[in-house]
Amino acid sequence: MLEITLFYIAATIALVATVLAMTRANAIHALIYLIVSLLAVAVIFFLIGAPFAAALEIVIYAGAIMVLFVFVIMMLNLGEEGDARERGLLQPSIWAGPTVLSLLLFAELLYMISTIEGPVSTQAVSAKEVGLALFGPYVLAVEIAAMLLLAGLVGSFHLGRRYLEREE
Amino acid sequence: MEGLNIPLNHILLVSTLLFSIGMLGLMIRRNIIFILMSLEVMLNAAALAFVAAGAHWGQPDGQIIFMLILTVAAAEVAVGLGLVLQVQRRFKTLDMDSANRMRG
Amino acid sequence: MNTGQLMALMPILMLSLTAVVLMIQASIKRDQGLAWWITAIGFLLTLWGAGYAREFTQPVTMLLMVDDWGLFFTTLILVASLVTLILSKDSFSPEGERKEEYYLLLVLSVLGAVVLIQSSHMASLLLGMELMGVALYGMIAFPEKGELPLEAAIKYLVLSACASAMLLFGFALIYAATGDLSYGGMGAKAAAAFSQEPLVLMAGSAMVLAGLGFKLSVVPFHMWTPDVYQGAPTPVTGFLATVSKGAVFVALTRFYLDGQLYQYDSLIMALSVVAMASMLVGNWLALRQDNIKRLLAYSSIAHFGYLLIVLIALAAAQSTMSSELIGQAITFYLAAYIVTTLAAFTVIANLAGEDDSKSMLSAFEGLFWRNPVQASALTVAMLSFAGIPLTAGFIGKFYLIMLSIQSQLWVLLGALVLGSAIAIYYYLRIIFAMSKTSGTMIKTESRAALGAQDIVAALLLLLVLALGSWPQPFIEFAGAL
Amino acid sequence: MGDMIWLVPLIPMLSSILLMLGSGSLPRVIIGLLGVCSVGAAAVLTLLVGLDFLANPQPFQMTLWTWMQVGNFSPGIAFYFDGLTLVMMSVITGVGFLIHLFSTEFMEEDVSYARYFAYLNMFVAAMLVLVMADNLLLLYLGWEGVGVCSYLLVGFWYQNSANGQAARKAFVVTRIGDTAMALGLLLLFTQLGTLDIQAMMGVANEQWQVGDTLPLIACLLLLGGAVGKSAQLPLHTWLPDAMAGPTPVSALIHAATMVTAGVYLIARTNGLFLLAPTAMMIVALIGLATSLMAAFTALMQSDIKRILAYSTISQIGYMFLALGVGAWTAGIFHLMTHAFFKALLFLGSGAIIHYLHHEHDIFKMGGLRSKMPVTFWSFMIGSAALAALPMTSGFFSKDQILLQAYLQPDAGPWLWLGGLLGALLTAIYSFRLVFVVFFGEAKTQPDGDTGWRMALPLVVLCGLAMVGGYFIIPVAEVFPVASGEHPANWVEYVSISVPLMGLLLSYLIFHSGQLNVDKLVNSSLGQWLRRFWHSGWGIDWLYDRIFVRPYYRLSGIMVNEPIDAIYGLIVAINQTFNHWLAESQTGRMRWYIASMVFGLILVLTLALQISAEAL
Amino acid sequence: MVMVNLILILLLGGVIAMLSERAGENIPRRVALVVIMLDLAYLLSELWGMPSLTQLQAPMPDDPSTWLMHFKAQWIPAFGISIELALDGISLLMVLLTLVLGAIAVSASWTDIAVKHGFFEANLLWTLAGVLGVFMALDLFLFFLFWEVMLIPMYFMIAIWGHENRGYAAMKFFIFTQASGLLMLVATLALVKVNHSATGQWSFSYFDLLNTPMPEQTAHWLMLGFFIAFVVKLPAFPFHTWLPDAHTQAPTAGSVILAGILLKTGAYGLIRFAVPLFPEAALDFSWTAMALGAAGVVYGAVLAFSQSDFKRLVAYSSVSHMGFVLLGVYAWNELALQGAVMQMVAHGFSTAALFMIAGSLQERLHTRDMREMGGLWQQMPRMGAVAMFFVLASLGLPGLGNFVAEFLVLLGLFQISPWITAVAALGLITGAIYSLILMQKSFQGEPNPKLQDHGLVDFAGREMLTMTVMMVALIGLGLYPQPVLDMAQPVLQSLLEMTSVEAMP
Repeated sequence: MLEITLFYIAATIALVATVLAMTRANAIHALIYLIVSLLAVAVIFFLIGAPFAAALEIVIYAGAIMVLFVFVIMMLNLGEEGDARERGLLQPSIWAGPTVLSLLLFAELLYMISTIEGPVSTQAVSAKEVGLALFGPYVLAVEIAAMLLLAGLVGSFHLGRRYLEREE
Repeated sequence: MEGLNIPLNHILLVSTLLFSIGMLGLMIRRNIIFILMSLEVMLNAAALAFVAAGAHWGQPDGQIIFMLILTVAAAEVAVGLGLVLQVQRRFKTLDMDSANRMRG
Repeated sequence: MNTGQLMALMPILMLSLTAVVLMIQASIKRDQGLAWWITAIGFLLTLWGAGYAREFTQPVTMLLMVDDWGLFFTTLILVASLVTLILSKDSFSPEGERKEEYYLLLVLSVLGAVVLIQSSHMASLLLGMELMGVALYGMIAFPEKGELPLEAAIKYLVLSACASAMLLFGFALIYAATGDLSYGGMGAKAAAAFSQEPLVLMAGSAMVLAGLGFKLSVVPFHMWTPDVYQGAPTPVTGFLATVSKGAVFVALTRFYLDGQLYQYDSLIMALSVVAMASMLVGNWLALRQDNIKRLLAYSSIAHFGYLLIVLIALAAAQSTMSSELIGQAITFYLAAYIVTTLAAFTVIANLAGEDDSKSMLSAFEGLFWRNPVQASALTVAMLSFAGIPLTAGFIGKFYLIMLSIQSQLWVLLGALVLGSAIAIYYYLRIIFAMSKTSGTMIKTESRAALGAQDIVAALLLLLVLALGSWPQPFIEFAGAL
Repeated sequence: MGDMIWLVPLIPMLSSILLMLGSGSLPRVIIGLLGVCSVGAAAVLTLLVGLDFLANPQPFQMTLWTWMQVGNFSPGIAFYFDGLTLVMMSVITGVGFLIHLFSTEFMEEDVSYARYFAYLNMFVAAMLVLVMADNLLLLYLGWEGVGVCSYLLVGFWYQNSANGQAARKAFVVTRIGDTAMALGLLLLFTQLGTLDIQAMMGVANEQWQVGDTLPLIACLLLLGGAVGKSAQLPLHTWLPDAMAGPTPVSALIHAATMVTAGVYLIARTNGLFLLAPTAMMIVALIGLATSLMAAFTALMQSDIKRILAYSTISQIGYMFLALGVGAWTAGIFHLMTHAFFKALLFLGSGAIIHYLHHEHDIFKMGGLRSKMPVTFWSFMIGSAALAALPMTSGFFSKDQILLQAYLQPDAGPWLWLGGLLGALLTAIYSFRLVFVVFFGEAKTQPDGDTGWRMALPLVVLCGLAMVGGYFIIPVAEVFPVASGEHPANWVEYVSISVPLMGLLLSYLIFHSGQLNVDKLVNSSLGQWLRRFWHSGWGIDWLYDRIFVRPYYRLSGIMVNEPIDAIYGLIVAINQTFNHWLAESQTGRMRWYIASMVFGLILVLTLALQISAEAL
Repeated sequence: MVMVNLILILLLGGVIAMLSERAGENIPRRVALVVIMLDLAYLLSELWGMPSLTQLQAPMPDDPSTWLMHFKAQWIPAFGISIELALDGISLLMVLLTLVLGAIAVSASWTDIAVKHGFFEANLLWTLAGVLGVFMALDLFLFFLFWEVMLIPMYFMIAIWGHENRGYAAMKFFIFTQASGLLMLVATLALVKVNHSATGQWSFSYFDLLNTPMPEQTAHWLMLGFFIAFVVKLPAFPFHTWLPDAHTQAPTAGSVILAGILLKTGAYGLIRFAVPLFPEAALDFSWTAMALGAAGVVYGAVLAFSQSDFKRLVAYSSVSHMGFVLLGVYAWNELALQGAVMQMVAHGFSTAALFMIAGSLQERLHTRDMREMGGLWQQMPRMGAVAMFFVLASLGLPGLGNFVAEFLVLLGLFQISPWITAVAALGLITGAIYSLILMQKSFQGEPNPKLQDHGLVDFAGREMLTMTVMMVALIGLGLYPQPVLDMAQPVLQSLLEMTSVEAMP
């Protein structure tokens, strides 16, 4: 029961934090809410027997990726007037239509998902199993993922370098 | 960890909600940073669904995909933030609505 | 993993090797001329690898499926990449000192495409697509000057990531419903589980279709296409139009076939609507477009609409004979489309370069009298797009019509005919512009000797004509795949 | 000699071609010689063949080659020669020769001398083909050929667009009739399987009963052609306008030969018309109505050629009346005599016009009697014959027509009465012309009288107009035997006296002025009638409103292609879609994303819907 | 091989003509003329040894060996597509017409091409090659190929060397014919598919596809696909609107080829394919087709009358004349078919000549607007006389070819429907109206003072020679059409027999 209760709490936190993140005017505030949301999701991972995933979520997602955002926001040095502008943009005329679309999407997905039954597994999938699979059948995926990271690296290097060079 | 019986569809519900919120953020925000954040939310929602499904079937595959999603997210964000810097430098704004030189 | 499997992976290995060599070269001494040659040799080696791997066709782990069909497209894509490479040589002049990175990205993108083509598992599909995509972002945004490439890149990145999220969520739903991530396993389990959870499966498949549909730029996921086509440097546009789209379509076909999605009426319905909308909307959009790159973007929307007919026909087809036709149809149409598009972009890249104003139709006026080779190539490309006999595009259309008739897809056939009829107008506009004699004023402009790009254009022109007028060998070849 | 008949049309034809080819280079003398002699040669040949035939009156047929052979349709380029042919050929070549001769002087100063003779020769050739044709298709060839020549000659002075207008009117109006005739040909071939006139009439007699519908329709269609060409109601309106051509042309084509082709056609196909009594009756009625209408109109005209034109219409009306009542011989007889005296009158008027500086208005002439004696006597004799004064050629032919009309079983006396009225009017208007032009005070000075090339034809025609009535035309074999009945003597007396009465009236009104009709004329009814008759009973006006203007208006509306507007609409629809869709490409990312989400929802809905049904 | 050579000579000739421009601007047209003459001579020399044409064996539609010539080579065996060419009386007639008019077309544009002479003549020759292919191809795929491909050089001819509004005209022409061609492609493939289902064999051969059994409904739809493609090209009302624009804007040679030859491919297609492939459906459809034909006859004539552009008027007259062809084909009896074939030949000459005259006028006056003309006869009597001749031919004067054609059509049609015949016969009247107004406005009437000091040059040797050829041809056709009729007769006979046997059950 505890797990279930925890799940609902975590889920609520994740949702609320995400909504807040999406609606903030200040990027840093939003980022912090987002991190909260990611941590809550990590809790859910832990609850459904994926502790390894939970750890990665915290370390890489909430840690590394979000920090990347923080760096960039700091580099751009967005000021208060930027926040005011952002606030001004969140008018109902802007979000009404998209909200309807999102709700429709959600409703449809909900309707479809509702046909799924059954609980998640009672057996936790350990890090070892994941590791075995990762370097067993998925070994090629790891290799390609490396290439993917290389592409991201080269791309961001090329783009960022120019930015830095010009700044000087 | 005995007696875990969170219904799968509840987790999926959460992930769907997250996905929809991310989508919504994508549609309403003009600031490129927020747009990238929204994308992260959506990817994260998908990741949650994968891990849940993996847990449902008791397979590690869900978590592996989760890791791949992490990679993808990292790569995308890296390039994306690189672009953000360029956008700021050349357009002097982060408002994506102003980036509409091409149309028609 | 045994040696055979390793041999089967030869194209991927070669590409990876090229990427590594490029990196090492860049870290030792930056020299873009050398980098170009390394890339070119790498591509050629990969071409050899693709041929070599034909001896070892087999599934490699559960992620990749190396078969003749995939290897054929690998070859095709490498040819397209080589053309892109040749076109890129003289582009991006301000970036000259940093072009090694561009070549590296190109190699990585091709690698992604190859993985995509050979993928038989959601993970490899995801990775292939993302690898191709992420490298492409960098390539699109590569030029340092001008705002258009940057705008194109950011649009492509955001929208593409959004599409990836949709795709991933779809995969997740399918996984939740079936518990298997490989296409084959998923199909088999879905068939077994059909009575239980078809809705989730449908939702997942629909989202996957949406995600892949984005990459193929079918309506209503098409809006990015013209902007990105226009903004990207022309060689990259050509790459995007051929390699990216071709690879994604092949992946879609595998997913669709192995996952046995063709048995679900609702998906067919969705596909049909998308196909019809693409055929009509694409052609309508192109109708009065004056920027030739945008025009080709719209035209590509229509073409992938046509091509979707094949997948729909597959569902309706009952006899074995027709499935053979379907394989040929995809192969032929995609090959024809890729070759034709390459021909078109070769000419555009040569003439317009990265100057956006030069890709306006008015810049092409009188081209016949200035540069007959390029003008002929573009003309033949346009005729091929329009599906005029003796060009490759006609045989492609021939297949599509044959399939529609066979599967009695009258509505789609009607849309195909209507769309093709509309399309004639804008393809002809280009030809007409090129044949304007008022452009002869520029005749005095001294014409450079036959350049490499002229030769490429001429070769592609001949290829389009050869495929169109003597298709028998290729049909036999495609039939054997 | 009979073997030579194919030369008769060929000689003028060759001459015509020669003239056309050499139009720029031949000297005038040669042109004149070629033009006249070719027709002269044709006339001589006709004479020779005719003498042969009279000696041995055996009709014969001669095929030059098969024109075309499709299935059982095999009309030949073939000639048929019998008495009727001979009469027609004689008139055409004889009168034609005289008129050619006349023309050499009349047209002497025209720049397009060669073109004139080329057309005129071609006309003679075509007309000969018309009358010699063995089958209806070849006849149709000649029929259209003369129509074209008429068109060319009416519009000969092409630089005046009024002439062009008249020429086109002539062609188009007759073409309406021709089209009916063509349909008749189609019907006849479809029903009877041949267009050979003799064979066709034979088959028709076997296949059809008297009074059947099919022969009626066929005859009416042929009649359509005939009324068109012969300027009968309701297709007569072209003839007065056709006077725009050179006067000898009017004499030859629009008086002596071409306009009587309709009469010839009906006479030639008498075997068909006999099968359709209703058609015969219609022919008679049309003839009578036309003759009266034209006579009244002629009375009111002041243009000398128009008077003669209406008189021609009127006289052909008589011929139709004759045909309609079965007086075949009388009809053809009148055709011949009419050719003589009307050609005479036209040539005479041509002489007047020629020497009066192209003056056409009779009220501007006057007192020409002494200045142009040859012309005066020509006119006297011609008018006498036209009015059918006793002993002139016209008397014999018209008298026969009236008598036979009286004998028509259904409505004989009425037809006769109508004919009498026409005769009266004819006498009045023809002598009105003579009195006004030649008597009274001189208003214009002519340049002189005719030269020999003009005088000779006039003199010869005078003679023919006088003695033509004594000719016996060899057509007994061609037509069914007449009943031989004779009406009561009083009928004959009345018929003879009426023209004389007309002469008297004319004298009293137009010369002596003893009978003053001013009061009558100036009454409102009189004025109205005057205008009404002057305008040719308003028929031209009516046609203008019913056909010509609507056609112009129609073409005015159509000029911008209503059909193309439909295609234009299709284009516009596509452009609208293009516009809308291009608007949707706003370049804004949020909008693009919304579109993708919408697409996702769409796809999901489609997937959901059918799956839900399947559940 | 003879037939392949015929096409190859023209194709290669085109290349030579294009390259020969380097030797001088006036070389290409000579080359073109020589090439066409060579082609013609080659064909005639090959025919020399054949049995006399007038005693042609009736070719069985479904047995190629009875045809005059037959050639078959594998091309795309995967779909049973082969390079199959065959020649019978009608095709031979059309081939001869094509080559003769081709030579005339070269002459027609002898002087009015200002730029790119070589490419012009090349396009002209390639168009002719395509047309020959259309007339000889008996593999439906090959037929479609020629059908479409011949349009491209034609498109260039209009788009590059046309008059002021050439872009629009060329586009319209191309889109109309291509879009309708797509329907034919669909119908062809469907027919092949039906045949494949029945026999298990892929084949595009005409001889195999004849007598393909299919449900009535299917036949109707497929027939319609062919029908529309052909009547657009013909063109029949209401698909004709591309024609006035294309003809008006094309250079003279283009107009000559368009009107003289290209339109005939539509008629040929109807006779060769649309009806024999689907006899019953065609029979059911014949009333609609004939109604369209009759409507076209009258509509074209009315529209022609309302034009003030010389070429446009002639173009609309083509619409009217081609209405007769449509009537003739769908009356489908020997008389009407012979009439249709005659009309194809005769109209080829008469209209080509009128377009040549229009071209000469444009060259001299720099306008086609008849309101700017008038009284031209005075200065150019020879041209006037020639124009008169062809105008008379066009209004169907007996003794000239067009009359024979129209009369035969009407005669055949009358047996089918007197009422439609009556409507079509209206065309004789309206034809006279527009033809004569053409003469009136241009050559007759008051001379336009503006043209007095233009120094207009009358027709000279080359032009008169060309015109004489056509005049002689028309007179010949008018007075002795038998050779043409005899050439077509056996073919039509066997077509009629075949379709009537078909119609029996």
